[in-house]
Amino acid sequence: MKLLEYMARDVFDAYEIPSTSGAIAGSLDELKVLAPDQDYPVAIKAQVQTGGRGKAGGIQFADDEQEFLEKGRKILGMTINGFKVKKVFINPKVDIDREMYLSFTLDRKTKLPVMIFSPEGGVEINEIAEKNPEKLVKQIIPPGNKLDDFFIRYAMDKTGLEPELKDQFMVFCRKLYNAFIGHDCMLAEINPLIVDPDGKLLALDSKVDIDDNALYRHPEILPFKDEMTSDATVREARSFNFLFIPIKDEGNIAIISNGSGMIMSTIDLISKNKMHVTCVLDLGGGATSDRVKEALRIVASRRNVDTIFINIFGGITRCDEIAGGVDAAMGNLGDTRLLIRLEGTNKEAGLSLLESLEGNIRIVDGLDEGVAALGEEVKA
Amino acid sequence: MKLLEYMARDVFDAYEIPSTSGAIAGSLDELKVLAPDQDYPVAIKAQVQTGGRGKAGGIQFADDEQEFLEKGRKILGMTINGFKVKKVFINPKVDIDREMYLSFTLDRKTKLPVMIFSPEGGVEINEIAEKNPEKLVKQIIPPGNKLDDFFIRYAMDKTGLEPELKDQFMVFCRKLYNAFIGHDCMLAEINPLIVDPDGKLLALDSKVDIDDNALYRHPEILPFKDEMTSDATVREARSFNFLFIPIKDEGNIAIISNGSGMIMSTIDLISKNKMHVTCVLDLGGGATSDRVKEALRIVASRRNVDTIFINIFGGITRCDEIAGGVDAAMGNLGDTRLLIRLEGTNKEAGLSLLESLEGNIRIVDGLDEGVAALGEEVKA
Amino acid sequence: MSFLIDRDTRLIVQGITGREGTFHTEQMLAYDTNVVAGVTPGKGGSEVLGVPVYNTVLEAMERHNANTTVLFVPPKFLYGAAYEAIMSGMPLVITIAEGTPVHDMLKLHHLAKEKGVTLIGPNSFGVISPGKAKAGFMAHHLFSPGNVGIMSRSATNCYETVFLMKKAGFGQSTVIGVGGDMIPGSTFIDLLPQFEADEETEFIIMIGEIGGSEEELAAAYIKENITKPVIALIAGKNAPKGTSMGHAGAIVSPDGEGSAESKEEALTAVGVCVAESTQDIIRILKGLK
Amino acid sequence: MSFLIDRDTRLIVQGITGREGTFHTEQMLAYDTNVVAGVTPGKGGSEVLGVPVYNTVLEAMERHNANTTVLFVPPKFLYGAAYEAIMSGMPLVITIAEGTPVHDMLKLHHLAKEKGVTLIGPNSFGVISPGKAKAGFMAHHLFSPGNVGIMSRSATNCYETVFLMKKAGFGQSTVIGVGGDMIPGSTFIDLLPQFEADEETEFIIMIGEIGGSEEELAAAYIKENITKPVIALIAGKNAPKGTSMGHAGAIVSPDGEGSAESKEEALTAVGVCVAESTQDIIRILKGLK
Repeated sequence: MKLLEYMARDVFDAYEIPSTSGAIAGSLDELKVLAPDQDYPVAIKAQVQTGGRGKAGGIQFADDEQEFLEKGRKILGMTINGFKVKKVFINPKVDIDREMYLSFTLDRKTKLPVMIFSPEGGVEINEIAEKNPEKLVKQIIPPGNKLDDFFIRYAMDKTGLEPELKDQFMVFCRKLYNAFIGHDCMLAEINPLIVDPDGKLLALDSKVDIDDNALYRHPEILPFKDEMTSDATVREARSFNFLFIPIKDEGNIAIISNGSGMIMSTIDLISKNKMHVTCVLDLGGGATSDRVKEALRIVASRRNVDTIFINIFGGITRCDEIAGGVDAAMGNLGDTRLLIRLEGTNKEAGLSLLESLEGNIRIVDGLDEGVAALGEEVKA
Repeated sequence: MKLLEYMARDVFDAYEIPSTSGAIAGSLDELKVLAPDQDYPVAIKAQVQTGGRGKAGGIQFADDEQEFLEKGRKILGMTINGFKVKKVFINPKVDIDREMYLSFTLDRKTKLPVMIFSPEGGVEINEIAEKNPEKLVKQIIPPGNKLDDFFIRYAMDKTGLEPELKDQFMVFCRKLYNAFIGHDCMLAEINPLIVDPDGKLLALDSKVDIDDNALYRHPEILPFKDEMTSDATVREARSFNFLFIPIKDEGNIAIISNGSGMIMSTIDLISKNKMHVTCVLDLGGGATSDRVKEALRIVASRRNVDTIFINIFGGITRCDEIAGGVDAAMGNLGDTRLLIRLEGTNKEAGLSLLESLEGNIRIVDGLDEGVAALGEEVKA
Repeated sequence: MSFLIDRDTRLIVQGITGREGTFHTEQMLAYDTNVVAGVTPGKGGSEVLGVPVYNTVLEAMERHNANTTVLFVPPKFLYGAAYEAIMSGMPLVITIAEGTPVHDMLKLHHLAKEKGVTLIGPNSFGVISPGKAKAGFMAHHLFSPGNVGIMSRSATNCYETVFLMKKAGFGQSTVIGVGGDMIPGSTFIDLLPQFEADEETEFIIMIGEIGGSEEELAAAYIKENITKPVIALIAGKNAPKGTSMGHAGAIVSPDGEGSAESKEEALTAVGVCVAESTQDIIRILKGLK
Repeated sequence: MSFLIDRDTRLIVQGITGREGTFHTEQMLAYDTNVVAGVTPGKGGSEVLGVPVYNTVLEAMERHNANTTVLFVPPKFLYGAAYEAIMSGMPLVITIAEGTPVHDMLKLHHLAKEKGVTLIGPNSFGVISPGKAKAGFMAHHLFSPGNVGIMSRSATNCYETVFLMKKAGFGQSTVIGVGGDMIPGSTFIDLLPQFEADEETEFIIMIGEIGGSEEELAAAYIKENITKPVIALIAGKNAPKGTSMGHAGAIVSPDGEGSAESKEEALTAVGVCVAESTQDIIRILKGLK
């Protein structure tokens, strides 16, 4: 779960990572309340789960109340990379002597945390890597409860960090690592990590991505999970414990299946046959007919969907429960076309129920056969 | 360094290990000051660095002031296994429902800590092992910062500890392990670990042996090092950074050498030739003539010593410095016989100085030759 | 003799007293797996389906000479249970739970390696040696004995494959659910040497998917060390970038790392037969035979 | 080629800026050892005897492709310096200091094993391959090239032995100071396989002493795995029980564990030639030749 900057800032605060303090506003009214108390100039920053907000005009500065309200309102009306700006974060404008980059993330190849540091930051890390590779250090960190000092010393020496910044940076690094480990982060990034005119290090922007599976360990963040999910269908599916994934806007086919691997294989096979999947829903294991009914309703109501391919390879999931769910849902699916493949536990019972149903429904035996039939239906 | 019980108790207190509280007295006057304030009955316990004080009468109980002073004085006059009792530890007498045994020590074979537990304690651990092996568990603990609960659970189940004691024991165990690790212990033992009539666990006796090399990490204990060394020669040698080791009372030969292995080999060779070494002194590396002079003085003044075998294989140590030390000491050695073998750095300079000296001194070339000469001298 | 589990496996079930643990213990017993004990802290002394339960892995190992453990515990207890098994010296630890925190697996992956323990899963159906023993929750009736070794990041793709294999008359030697997580206990390269050495395995099927670089690492390893024919399937060729496809590990990073193209290219380059679909695996198998 | 250090050793010296570090670096350079860098945190950027100094082992390794480190640091800094070397991936770590806390070595011993690092010492003179390279403080003029491998818990007994060997015309392939501590980084059984495999070593001398059970473990290993003749010396046969003889590890416990008798018995039983003294080692060597 990617946190918004102001939420990431709360995490940083918990680890005493120095950063600017700020206020949050979600409406013009809230801006008006805040306006008189600001110590101008201030920065107004769009809170969106995407990069590049600076270039898109999502960060602006205000010298007085009037400018504050004007620009604040403007940013609150923006959509950046498809994400609507619902909140702005208001920070004192900080003088910057220079910008650096620091992050901890996970290296999948070694299965270890990696520290990435460059004394030249402010731009995307890829840009630094291209322009100034000698100013970039990626250091793999063995698993443990603390970041050993020598890794930090190495990173500082390697990139030629000024001696007068070393002590401060050492502390900064340890704290960010503590946040990375302590808050189950997939990414904890500070960019830019600035040096102010007094030589003080400060986190000016903070990106934190927390492992969804570990959110239970961070109850203060858990409630934001739905707020951070912009797609309403995903939210609704989640409330039933389904995983809904939008695939492509151009497609008209939806897949309902019971397992991630099977879903990917099904998309691959359909795509290979030059058709387009627009979305998929994973039932997980052991879905009951009630839940299958809800899954069908959710998928059928999704924009663009005119065909649903139900591909079930039942282990824990029982084919008769699937069929029961289809039966219960049939009345409310409009003219949505159903293509159903059942295999595994209680296949026969499921099939005989399905065969008794009337409507826009076709039963197929086997995955390859299902995709072939899908081709006929879609082209028909 | 083996701590006295009351010092071990201070270590336990630092880890919040439940035990009885007590006072210390080192003289009849101190006993008199304490007597009126005691909550009788009390236990008076001899503080000595040796086991078996109970059997020797070193633990007695007093029901009133008079008995307290009588028995206290008596114990303060005791010598137990050669250790003079200089202090007594006064504790409230505790009612005992049963006695258990718990310790952490080091297993040299696996190079890991080992937890030893028996729900039947109060006697020496060897006795438990013999009589009730099924009631004794020795569990190797991997290195780490905490003792994992499952090791404790295993020990409890294995020995059939009563369920009602389990929670308390778990906490007790963790604390003793923390003390073992945190205080660099070679041994941390509670015997008996008692259950009182209220079902409460209490450390009634505490044995703690701290790694000499780690004493610098425990500055509160360091000052007791000399007090805990009963042999005055050892203390004096230590003040010069020499290691003095008493070997046998019956011998008359002392060895001065520069290294532990060489000293052991020399003792072995002398013993094999049916002579007896009474004590040894290890100069360490790089001794100067001043220090050699002191070493000779210390060893010559030791009881029983009539012959000193100086066996030097010089690497960092220079033979001329050794010879210089002998020269300086010669006047004060009385009729002590000196046998000197020099090898290594500056051998020639050392030998030529030695050859110029007069007195009870013989120069030999080689270790075997030295021991042969020693035989001649001693028998002569 | 199969190399991970077999008739001489002496299995313990951690979490045996839970609903899932009990249900699948029954299934494993029905498959003639030698389940010697269960472990649930606090439930020591009880019995489940006639299997004795202990408070600790140490006691279960000591009393029953157990050599394998399977963990039916919720993801939030997986770390503790696997940690206990590894530190107790259990040589093979099979984990099932879906939804284990990444940082927990990060620690366990390296701990197991350091202690010389084989850790399988999580987010896996377990391990099965068809006709001999199973440790996990896989639909065992789909599997049949044979000479094909399978390791799979996906349960459903593996089911589909063994289902089609059965129809076509192929069976399996050992099937391992590597699991769909970002950091599995054992990856393809950890298991390839054992399939290569296994006398019962003549062909190796590797069911991979997008995300990470395990397939690329496997390709490099296969080139140098594997003589048996390898067939690979990479699922997720048409998944959108930057979106997890359900398996926590099945995600192509926004910069393209972990893409199906990269994996298929690496595998093809070292002579692995890359299948386009589960059905295609069967076609290739028939060709090799 | 010698198996621990040799002409292709690229050595770094941790603590090179200290008095001992500088002195012995000079000695090692004089012995033509390839000292490529030094490490002292906070002294990075300086030079000692023309050898560049860095703040971290990582940087020294990266810049100079170093493959061995020797630590001339006081015992209270040994843990930190060895920990850094091991975690930085240095394959061979040689420690010297006398007086290292036991609990520090307890952690390092296992850490090194888990990370696949060879840790030698502490309380050791280091390692020397006579005529090729030395890493440590041993009086190198006593040693001479030859076909006898030595590992020793004692520096002085080793000096005496090589001194007598030289007189008798014997030289050494590799000499390792195992060290006199209670918990060494590497014990006899950790090093025996390497002496057995080493082409330059024809005879093995093991200089042990009272305390612990390394000699007994070595005996068991020798019985199964070692084909080369082994000569052993156990010092401390007449040391009093319960008293440390100077080396922290040289202590027979009050119940008799670690006695010379037990060790000599175990070694004799597996065909090791047990010498009565350093001079006796030479006698046995002559007999074997």
